[in-house]
Amino acid sequence: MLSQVSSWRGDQYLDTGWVGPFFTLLLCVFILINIKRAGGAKDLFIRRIAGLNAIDEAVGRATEMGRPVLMVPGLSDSVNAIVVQALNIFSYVSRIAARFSNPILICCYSAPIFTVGQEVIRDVYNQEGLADKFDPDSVRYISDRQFAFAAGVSGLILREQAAATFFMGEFYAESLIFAETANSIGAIQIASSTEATQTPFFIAACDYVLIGDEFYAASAYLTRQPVLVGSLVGQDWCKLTVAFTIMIGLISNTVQLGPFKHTQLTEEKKDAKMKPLEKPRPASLNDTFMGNLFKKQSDPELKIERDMDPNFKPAEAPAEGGAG
Amino acid sequence: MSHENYLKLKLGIGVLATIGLYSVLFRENKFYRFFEHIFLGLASGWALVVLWTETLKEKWWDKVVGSAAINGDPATAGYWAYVLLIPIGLMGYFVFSKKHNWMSRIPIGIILGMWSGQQIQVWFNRYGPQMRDSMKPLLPTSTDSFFVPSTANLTDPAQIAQINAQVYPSEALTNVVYVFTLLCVLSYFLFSFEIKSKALKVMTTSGRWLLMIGFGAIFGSTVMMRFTLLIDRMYFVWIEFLKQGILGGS
Amino acid sequence: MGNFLLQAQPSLNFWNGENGSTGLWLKIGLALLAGIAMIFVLMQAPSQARRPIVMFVTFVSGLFYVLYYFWPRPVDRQPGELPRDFVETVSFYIDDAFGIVTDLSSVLSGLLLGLGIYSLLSVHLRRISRKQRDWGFSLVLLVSMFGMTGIGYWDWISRQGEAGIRLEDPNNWTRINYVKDMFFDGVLQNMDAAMFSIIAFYILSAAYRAFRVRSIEATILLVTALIVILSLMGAVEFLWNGAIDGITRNDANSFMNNLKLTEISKWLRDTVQGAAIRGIDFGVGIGALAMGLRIWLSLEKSGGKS
Amino acid sequence: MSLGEKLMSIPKWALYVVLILVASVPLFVPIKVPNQPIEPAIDLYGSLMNLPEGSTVLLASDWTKSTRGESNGSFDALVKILMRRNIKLAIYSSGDPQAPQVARDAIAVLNNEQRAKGLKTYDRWNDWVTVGFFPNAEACANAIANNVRTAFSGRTESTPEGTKRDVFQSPVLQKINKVSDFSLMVVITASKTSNITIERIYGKGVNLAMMVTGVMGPESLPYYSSGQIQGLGVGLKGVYDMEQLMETGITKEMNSSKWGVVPGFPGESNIGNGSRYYPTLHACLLLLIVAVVVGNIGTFLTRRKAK
Repeated sequence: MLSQVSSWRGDQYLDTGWVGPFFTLLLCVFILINIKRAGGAKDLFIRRIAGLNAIDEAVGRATEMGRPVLMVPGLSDSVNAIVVQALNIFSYVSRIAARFSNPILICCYSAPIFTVGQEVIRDVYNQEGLADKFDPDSVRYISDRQFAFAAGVSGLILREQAAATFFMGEFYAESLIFAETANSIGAIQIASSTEATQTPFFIAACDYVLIGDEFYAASAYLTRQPVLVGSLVGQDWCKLTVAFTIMIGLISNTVQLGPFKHTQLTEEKKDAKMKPLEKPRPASLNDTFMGNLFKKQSDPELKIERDMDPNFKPAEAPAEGGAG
Repeated sequence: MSHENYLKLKLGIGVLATIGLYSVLFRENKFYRFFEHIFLGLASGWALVVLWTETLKEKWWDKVVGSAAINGDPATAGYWAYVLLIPIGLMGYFVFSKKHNWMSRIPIGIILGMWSGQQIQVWFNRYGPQMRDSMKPLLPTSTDSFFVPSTANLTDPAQIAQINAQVYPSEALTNVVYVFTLLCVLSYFLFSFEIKSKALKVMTTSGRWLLMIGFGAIFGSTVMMRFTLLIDRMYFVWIEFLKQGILGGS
Repeated sequence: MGNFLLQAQPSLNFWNGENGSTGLWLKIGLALLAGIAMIFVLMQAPSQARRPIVMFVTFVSGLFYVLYYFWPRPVDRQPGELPRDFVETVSFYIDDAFGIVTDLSSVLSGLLLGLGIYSLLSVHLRRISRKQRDWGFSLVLLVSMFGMTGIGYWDWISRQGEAGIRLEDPNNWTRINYVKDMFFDGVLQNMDAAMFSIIAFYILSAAYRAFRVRSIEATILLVTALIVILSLMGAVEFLWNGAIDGITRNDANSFMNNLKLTEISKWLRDTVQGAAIRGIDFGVGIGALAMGLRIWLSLEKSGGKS
Repeated sequence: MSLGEKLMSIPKWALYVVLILVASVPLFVPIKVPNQPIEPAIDLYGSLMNLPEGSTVLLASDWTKSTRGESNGSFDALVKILMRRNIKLAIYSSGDPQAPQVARDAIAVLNNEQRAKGLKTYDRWNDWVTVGFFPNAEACANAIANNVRTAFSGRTESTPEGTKRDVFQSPVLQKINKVSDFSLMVVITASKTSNITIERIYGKGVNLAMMVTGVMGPESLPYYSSGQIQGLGVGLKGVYDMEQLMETGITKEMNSSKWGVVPGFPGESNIGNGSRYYPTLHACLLLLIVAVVVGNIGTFLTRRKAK
């Protein structure tokens, strides 16, 4: 047996397991290369994103009416990139609001989000030289319980009579509660949910909606920061890579299944080894080159002898090592 | 008060709370405001409870101090290093300080860093299989019939397997639509290319339309759940509270 | 270090101490002091050193998962086995550390909750002290918050140890258990359900308002939604399909079968919706990956300065 | 105001009142709705019925009262099948601290039904255990995928003797060393935990199945069609499908080439939330359709007037 498989040959790289890490690495490289490439270049093209052009208009209208701009950076349990991204967009919004000295209200779902929100928004006011105008209570923690949060925010929307509302980030069921409440008082609404399942409701109830990926493109679009624009280009490369990989798969699979005449197999790959079949069977997508490439098989017979730890006492029920 | 009466009272209060929150549908009013604030209060209070009972106690405190042996389970040693999380957490509280607010970025940095690392870890686990599954054969492997012949009246498993393995023209066509949709949608989300070529323009526009089909379908299946929950609420109010609770029916 | 990561083994060492032993408490105390000292040191950090510190922390915490993913994982590892060489030593460490590290972020997030509560207090206490509009409601909020906290902990304490099993049967409940059950199960949970179910109303009004044959997009949305909704109505589905079976006289091979509502909606879901969502997901996933990279390597300038 | 404008501007409260009526009245008149189970549900039922007897199923139960309407039905259907086929069940939750208690209560209700009928009950510790709640779904799924023993280590469950003992001492988990020792892993969820679980546990050698709420359905379907999950029940329709399948089994008419014909449990108490709510759901959906149609007629009329 392969008992002396090198320790460098990690479990996740056995059979076709290497594809995953390799592919991930490739995407990361694409993104980083483009960030590097973007460097100073500021004039890189980004296609128009309707929702974002409406931001200034929305804030402007809020100022005319002298009513606050309300923002919700999604319902993530803790801070993650989605929250950061939402707050990046909101800091752009707050920047405009600050210049018009228009009140803002950011409703946070969890304490970590609240922490980052405070930090980021205060930053914005400082950069604009309006540190004294910043009201710490304009970034609020509402509740970390989904529907208490929903009740609280819709209460705020109605009482504060928000003129413009921004819902961006992770939204779930409550998305429609917010959207319809805001709609009922005639606020301009710009929304986006990374959850495809909620987008239709925003589409139904809001004025402008960023669909899926547009959310991540937003801050690049708004700020034209080379880093962001570069990474956006990189992301496009990644999407194309995915698309091409799929296309290659399409073609190779189509060929291997045998157009107009189904290929019959005489041997199949099982436990990471080719084994002959007693009677031929029609090939399936699991047997094709791509099929195997994207699905690692593990060899149960692969065993490795190691010396035992002298002072190790096994538990009464031996636990499997987590070599998963 | 007997347990039964208690349950009735509980139901009653539940119904009251429900009505209170529903009242916002009519307009924002004091009644709603009252229940809203109770809701927020209870929620935060409960958050403070579970913070210890569900998270910190087991994931942190028990690990710091360990545990003594209780019926059968051996004692576990305490690992003091965990206590270092307190000062790290405390740094977050500097966010309000004018001078040291940068320190709040340290605990946040740790949380964010972990999240980011995980993204790299999970990407392929999530999307690899989906890419694999999207590689559908575009040409039929059999032209015996346009549609998949029904296997309902077949008994021989081998025969059924044969039919299921085949790709019939209708399936091939479906696959073509599938792939077209996928690629159109992907192309719609290309941001950094100025779409000049006619073909790409067509793709992106149809991409947007196909998205709408997808969203329509989502809307449809979501509606089911939302209404179910309302129905369940109504069941609670009418059947559980009124019929079974008050009127004592079954 | 290995001893800390491999917490499974009961043996005592530098990293741990026996439950309740003075040694352990001493170590804990010292660690706490060291931590606080660390804070003071950081407070002195020169402003140009701050960003690098944060960058470093972020990088290291992200690095773990990256290593977990890329570093060769041990093949066929059995408990109690010793690593064969350096590579495996590291991979064993990572393997053992996994369970420990994954908990850290939730503990940290938990420790920050106080900030949220602080925010609540500052908003509502001010309102109460200044007798601003709705100060009464702020009072209600604070009272119910502290009330729930107190009740919650009291109930929890009463359920520690063997008592917990007895109290799983409501007949053994004491007053406090009832009070907690009333406020949590009776009020809070029901409010959750109420707020969740309120969406049904909004869906109706939103659909009524927005689902108009205005543009091509709106129409597409409307039509697909209707088809799926119909397919969810078993009765309609049954009649529709029944009618088709009538036409085909249950001929399983008739092409008409593809016009069955079940088939149409299934086709829509599997083919178009499935593909569309997948398309979105690929984009979003890559977006998240890119964002993750930028944050991990601190390439992101937060605050969106232009 | 012309008819068209009237139709276009029905006040919200009117719609709401009608909805309340429509969602309440049919609850009092039980009707049996004809129905055809869909493929994912059939596959779910099939895989449940083909589990080896006496094996253990791992259930991620991530629902609470707020989605009771749909999830409770799914949960009941699942437990009923496992109970009748005497398959053991280990329940954990990474969705909500309350979930384990909610699950225990739900099983208690089912057991009362059983007792009332004088049938065998589904007993804690011997037939099922609750491992408890794990904050941070990602971490939890990772840990389980990595090593169930360590993931669930130190978790206790109360025994019939009224003591608390390590879950791995129980008949349910005794033989479990790694996640692939479970005959099936089911996720009943109202949230994203389904995706999180798949991302991290798929490919660890355990079959996955899901019973999700209507919302999560579309998101979960790709996983079903890509074969990452064995079976899938979506929303109330899924529940109703399961309840019907329990009554009739997988019949020849359903021509499921994967399972062929699978028996059901005719005559047993298969009625659940599905059968209770499904007729009312019809009424509500109908109302929605009517509202949309009315709105569009209004638009149409006013447009024509404008011309």
